[in-house]
Amino acid sequence: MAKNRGGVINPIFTCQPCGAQFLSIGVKDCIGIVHGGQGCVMFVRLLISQHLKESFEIASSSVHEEGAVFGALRRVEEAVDVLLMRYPKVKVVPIISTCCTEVIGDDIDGVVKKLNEGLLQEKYKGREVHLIPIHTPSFVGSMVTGYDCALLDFVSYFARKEEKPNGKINLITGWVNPGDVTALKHLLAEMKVDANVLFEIEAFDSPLLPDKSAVSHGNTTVEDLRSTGSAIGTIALNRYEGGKATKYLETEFNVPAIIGPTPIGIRNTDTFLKNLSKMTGKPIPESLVRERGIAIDTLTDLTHMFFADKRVAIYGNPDLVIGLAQFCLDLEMKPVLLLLGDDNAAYPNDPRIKELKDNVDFDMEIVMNADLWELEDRVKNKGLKLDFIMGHSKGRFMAMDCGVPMVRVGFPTYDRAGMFRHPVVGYAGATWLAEEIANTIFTDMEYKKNKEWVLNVW
Amino acid sequence: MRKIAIYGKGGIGKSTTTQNTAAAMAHYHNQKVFIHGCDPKADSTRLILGGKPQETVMDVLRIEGAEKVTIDKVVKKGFKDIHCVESGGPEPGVGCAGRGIITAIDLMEHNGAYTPDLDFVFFDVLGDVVCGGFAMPIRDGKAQEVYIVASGEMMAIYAANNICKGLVKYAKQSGVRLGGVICNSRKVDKEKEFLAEFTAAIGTQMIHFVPRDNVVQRAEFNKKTVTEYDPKENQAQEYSELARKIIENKNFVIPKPITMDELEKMVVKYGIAD
Amino acid sequence: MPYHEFECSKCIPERKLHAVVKGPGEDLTSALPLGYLNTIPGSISERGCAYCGAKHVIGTPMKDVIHMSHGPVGCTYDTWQTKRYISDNDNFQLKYTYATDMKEKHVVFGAEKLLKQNIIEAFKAFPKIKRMTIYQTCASALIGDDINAIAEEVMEEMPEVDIFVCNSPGFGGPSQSGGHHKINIAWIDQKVGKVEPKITSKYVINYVGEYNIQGDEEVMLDYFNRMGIQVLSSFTGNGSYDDLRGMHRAHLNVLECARSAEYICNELRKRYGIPRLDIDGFGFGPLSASLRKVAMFFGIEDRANAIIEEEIKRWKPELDWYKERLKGKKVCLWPGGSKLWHWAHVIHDEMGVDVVSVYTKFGHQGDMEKGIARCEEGALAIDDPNELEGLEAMENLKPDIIFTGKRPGEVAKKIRVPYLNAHAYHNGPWKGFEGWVRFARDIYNAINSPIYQLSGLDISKDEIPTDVGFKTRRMISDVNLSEEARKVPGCGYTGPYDIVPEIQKRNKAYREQQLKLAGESTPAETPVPAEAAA
Amino acid sequence: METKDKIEQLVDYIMKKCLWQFHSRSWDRKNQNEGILTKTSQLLCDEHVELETPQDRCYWVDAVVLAREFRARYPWLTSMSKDEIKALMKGLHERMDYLTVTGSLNKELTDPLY
Repeated sequence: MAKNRGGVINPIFTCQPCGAQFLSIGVKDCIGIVHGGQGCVMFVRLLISQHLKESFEIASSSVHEEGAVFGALRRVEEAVDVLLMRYPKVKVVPIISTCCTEVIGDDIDGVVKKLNEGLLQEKYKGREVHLIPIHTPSFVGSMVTGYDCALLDFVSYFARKEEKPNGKINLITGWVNPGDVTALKHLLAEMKVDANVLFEIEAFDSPLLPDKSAVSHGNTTVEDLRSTGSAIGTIALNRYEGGKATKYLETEFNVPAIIGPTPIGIRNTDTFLKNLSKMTGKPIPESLVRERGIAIDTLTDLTHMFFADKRVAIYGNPDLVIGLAQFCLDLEMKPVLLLLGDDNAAYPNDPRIKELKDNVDFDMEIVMNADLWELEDRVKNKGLKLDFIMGHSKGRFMAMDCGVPMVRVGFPTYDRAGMFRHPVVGYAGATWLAEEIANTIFTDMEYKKNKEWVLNVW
Repeated sequence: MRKIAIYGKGGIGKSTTTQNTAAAMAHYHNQKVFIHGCDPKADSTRLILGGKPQETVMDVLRIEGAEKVTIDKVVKKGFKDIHCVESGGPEPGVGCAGRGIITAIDLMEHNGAYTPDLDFVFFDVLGDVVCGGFAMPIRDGKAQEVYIVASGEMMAIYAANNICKGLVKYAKQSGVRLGGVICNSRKVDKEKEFLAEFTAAIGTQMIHFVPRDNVVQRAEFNKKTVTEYDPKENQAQEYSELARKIIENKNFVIPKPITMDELEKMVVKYGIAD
Repeated sequence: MPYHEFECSKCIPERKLHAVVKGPGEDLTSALPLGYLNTIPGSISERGCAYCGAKHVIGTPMKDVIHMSHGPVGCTYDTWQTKRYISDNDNFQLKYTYATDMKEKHVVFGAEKLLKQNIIEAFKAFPKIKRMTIYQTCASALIGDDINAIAEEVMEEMPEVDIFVCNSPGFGGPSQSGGHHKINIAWIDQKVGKVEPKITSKYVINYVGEYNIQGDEEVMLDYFNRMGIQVLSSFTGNGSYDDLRGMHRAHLNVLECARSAEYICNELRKRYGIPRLDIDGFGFGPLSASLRKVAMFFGIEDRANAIIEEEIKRWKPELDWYKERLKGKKVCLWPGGSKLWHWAHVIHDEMGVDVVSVYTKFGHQGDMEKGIARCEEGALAIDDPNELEGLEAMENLKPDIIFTGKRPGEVAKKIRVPYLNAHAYHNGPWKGFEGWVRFARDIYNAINSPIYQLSGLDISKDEIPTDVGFKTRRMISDVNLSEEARKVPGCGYTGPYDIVPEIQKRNKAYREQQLKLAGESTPAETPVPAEAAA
Repeated sequence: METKDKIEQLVDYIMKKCLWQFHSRSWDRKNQNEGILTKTSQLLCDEHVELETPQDRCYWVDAVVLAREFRARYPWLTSMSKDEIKALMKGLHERMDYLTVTGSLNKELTDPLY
């Protein structure tokens, strides 16, 4: 069902340009230019830096009043020039539109053509520069669709078909954390699979070094992006964060595609590994059997004793929410409310959502185009009982005020330390998630004196 | 496929000219034609469709959502299998009509409406180039040719000159070129001479002089183009001639709009200042 | 002219006029950077937009209001839960944010109907809240929705509600400052004079340009209460919508952040003859002078003196303990606007640190005048610095600490420069006497954190003393202290983690008591004439 | 000490400690300088100070603080005659007008709006 109010009270997502910006920091030697008012960059940088506790660069074309009235493409031209002059390493410059510049109708594709034929020839001859127009009007979709669209724009700009396959698979991670990337790379290494991990942000968990040299940056290079067209296959972990590009590579370059499942939980990780194996012919090694066993061991300690029938509400990015809900069901819990925070028309036809609807044996509500008021209102005014909530930090006050413990997961999670470091994917993610859920519930039991003595023996 | 944008002062007869030319193209020259109406009033295709009311792209988007916009739903076929779509848009004074055009063209491209088998796609654009949205049809990858409809009236020339200013701006970034000025005669004195001098001054051609003929209005009254209404009429031949010239046109330029002073001098010379 | 040219900005020569070094003998007629001009695109400036200046900085601290942004969802999301302005009504204004969630179809066809539906839904969801502010955004401004008309329409249909409309789209001006201006003027035009406030004292002020960061407003309110001065309204931190509609009845406007709120003070002066007195809530000296001046205006200087004496006696030793240990530390003072001049001189005077650089990201030349007038010779003043300039300045100046925002703080971290959050504070409040000691404590803690010693060591090359198990801040800070100074007893700040709840309780009780008393008799509305100084 | 040096000492104090000199518009700055420095001069010379309007009182409170600080910081003031103080304060007023108004590089000072 969809929310029946017209507006939003406490949104789950921000708007499209944020997704494009988050994606762009995963690319090496890339600084995006957001074509719009300065707030569209300033706040998104703040948001991402609060989440990662790191800094990084994204520029603005700084559209002011006269630009909004008379057209502001001149400011894109100037921004590209200033950026290239002052950041000699920069090779990739996505030009990301906003509501403001989409309404006034600034033609960013045209200006890219003009710059390619003009400025780049005249002033930067011999320098490798890629200008990529990315249309992300804020009044369409959400940060999730912005990520997806930008991903397609990047891939379709660079992807080439080379003579023979590069022997790698494309792994499109979707909107994940550095900790997830580490976990995924670990699985790939165990499988001995050579993968092109795309929009790779592992290095955002960066050090503070004595020689002050450390900077956080994305790891996906122009070469990585080019060779996506010559891969032996693409696996996109998330349907809504990379699905478009995956299909594009399939239709345009015949790169076999597997979209999903998001490898959250044991079952989805199993499927992911099987898919990897199928695509590459590599067997699943003994080491992963063992690793899976360790995770299962952990879960076994927790499931029926503590997790059984625990009622949870989950909100956030759609693939994450669905993956978490599936995992919770395997852990014997009841995800009673799922909130998907935008109006993506594809949700109702998502087979995973259909599967949930068809097979869940308790009242489960899935609210599309949801906001956090849908959750708070149900808990405060409509008698919804919850044992805990899973979602990002923007729900913190609601959780506190409702007295419901909350497990931080997703983007952004600025109100807990180091959340970006922990994986939610793979066996490691399953272990961490289960333990985090358990410990959150335990702490709550102790504060509320709710069978706190149970933990005396365990 | 050639994509053509038709601009010109409001009320000059853009829609009439576009539809009559398109009909002539299809009928006499066997071309496959698509008309995309970009006026929020959605009246750019009624002569082709026999006045049938169109469900516009923006109507579908507003009522049912963008994902429900399909070719089947919004593209209608009319006289000589000419494909027609109307962008639609808001009532005057609310919302953003320019954005409506951007969205509609994006949706049509997204849905693959401009199929490769087409010979010509016409964008019939409202009035002057009033904001970025109204320039959407001449962006990079969209229409590469522009024709301006004008007459010997001063305001029409003034508007044409202004449109050229807009074109110069886009010519660099999108590669759009001016194919010529179509004179839709108002029977003012020395109209042909005036337009010939003006078009020469801005570096283009008067591609055709379409004489004034009441049969156009009669056909319109019957919700038809002249070609459909009565192909034997002389006026139908005029449109056929215009269509031929457009098909064979090789004269594409970046116009050189003239200054207000020059324009005024010309106006005085042809005695239409009063 | 002592302009400073950054290496990294040589290719954008216009930047040269935006930075100066205050040289010996230089004054404001020879050393003043350009300011408040359009940003250079692509320079990676830190500036925000006019919408955020209006909504995020000034609008949202109003505590009993539904803050609705008319536009796509991002504007409201991005300006939600990223500030530390608290309130005494359980932080309603921090917890809830509203957007009309404008979509493509609304852009094309207009979103006035959607707006109206939203207003009604929001009031329905929060039946106790009867006040609303609607903020225009880029999208709703460009399509020209008539927000005012819709607000009027709803107010006619729902007479119990009141709605304020702020038309300040993101692109309106070079920075957030454009939005400060717009919302100031909009408020006085639309709302001031519309409510007759309850006057409970002979001495009545508006406390303006104060946003209650970590409880600053409560701290100052407490001082005013103790002097028997009625604070009619706070613009806008912890401020109440209806109180702010009664601003016209104050006798004096006490202005803290002139950058963001001088406009309303100036207009109140012009329209209602209420004088504007600029004050400093930071630092013992400036705060004392400020309290004294406000009191003197009403002829009650003795009341101020009593507070000042008590507070200084209590807190001065603790401040001095830090001063002894902060002496000569180099500070880059890189805030957004007013803290540039609120802090520039007084951290030098009272904490002994040297301000080696000031900057302002959205300030005007007038703010730079104040900052440059107040800081010491040799300081580098930068208008709207960009990322590379900030880095270059830090490399050259080698500061011991930086006061700036979250993200520039992350940049500083990587080059081992500790940062304090100048906008949101680390462990505030920093206003008031005790607050000032808390600020000194936070500076001291940051500079002397053992982590910055550890972060400088390269275990592959450097000698590492293997017999040291730990270092305390004191072990680090006292190394260079004189024997004499070391003997002075004390250990820095002794107050609790959070001082605000107590003050909040006191302020609430005071207000209730005053309102009760005022129910019995109405005091004169004009203050008694002050006596001339002896 | 030269009068000029004395003025510079007073200017230095005002620059570092006072916010009233930096209102945003030229006319406002002139009024502030005039209102506060005139009253300061009157206070330093033990003359009658006008306190008729709220604005007067507002100038006066800044003047009181200024006069006190001047007396406390600059002992040479006490050895000056009233006429000398008046001349000194006139010089200070001119210097302040120059620094904050006529010689100021601030381009917003003449903006017709607040």
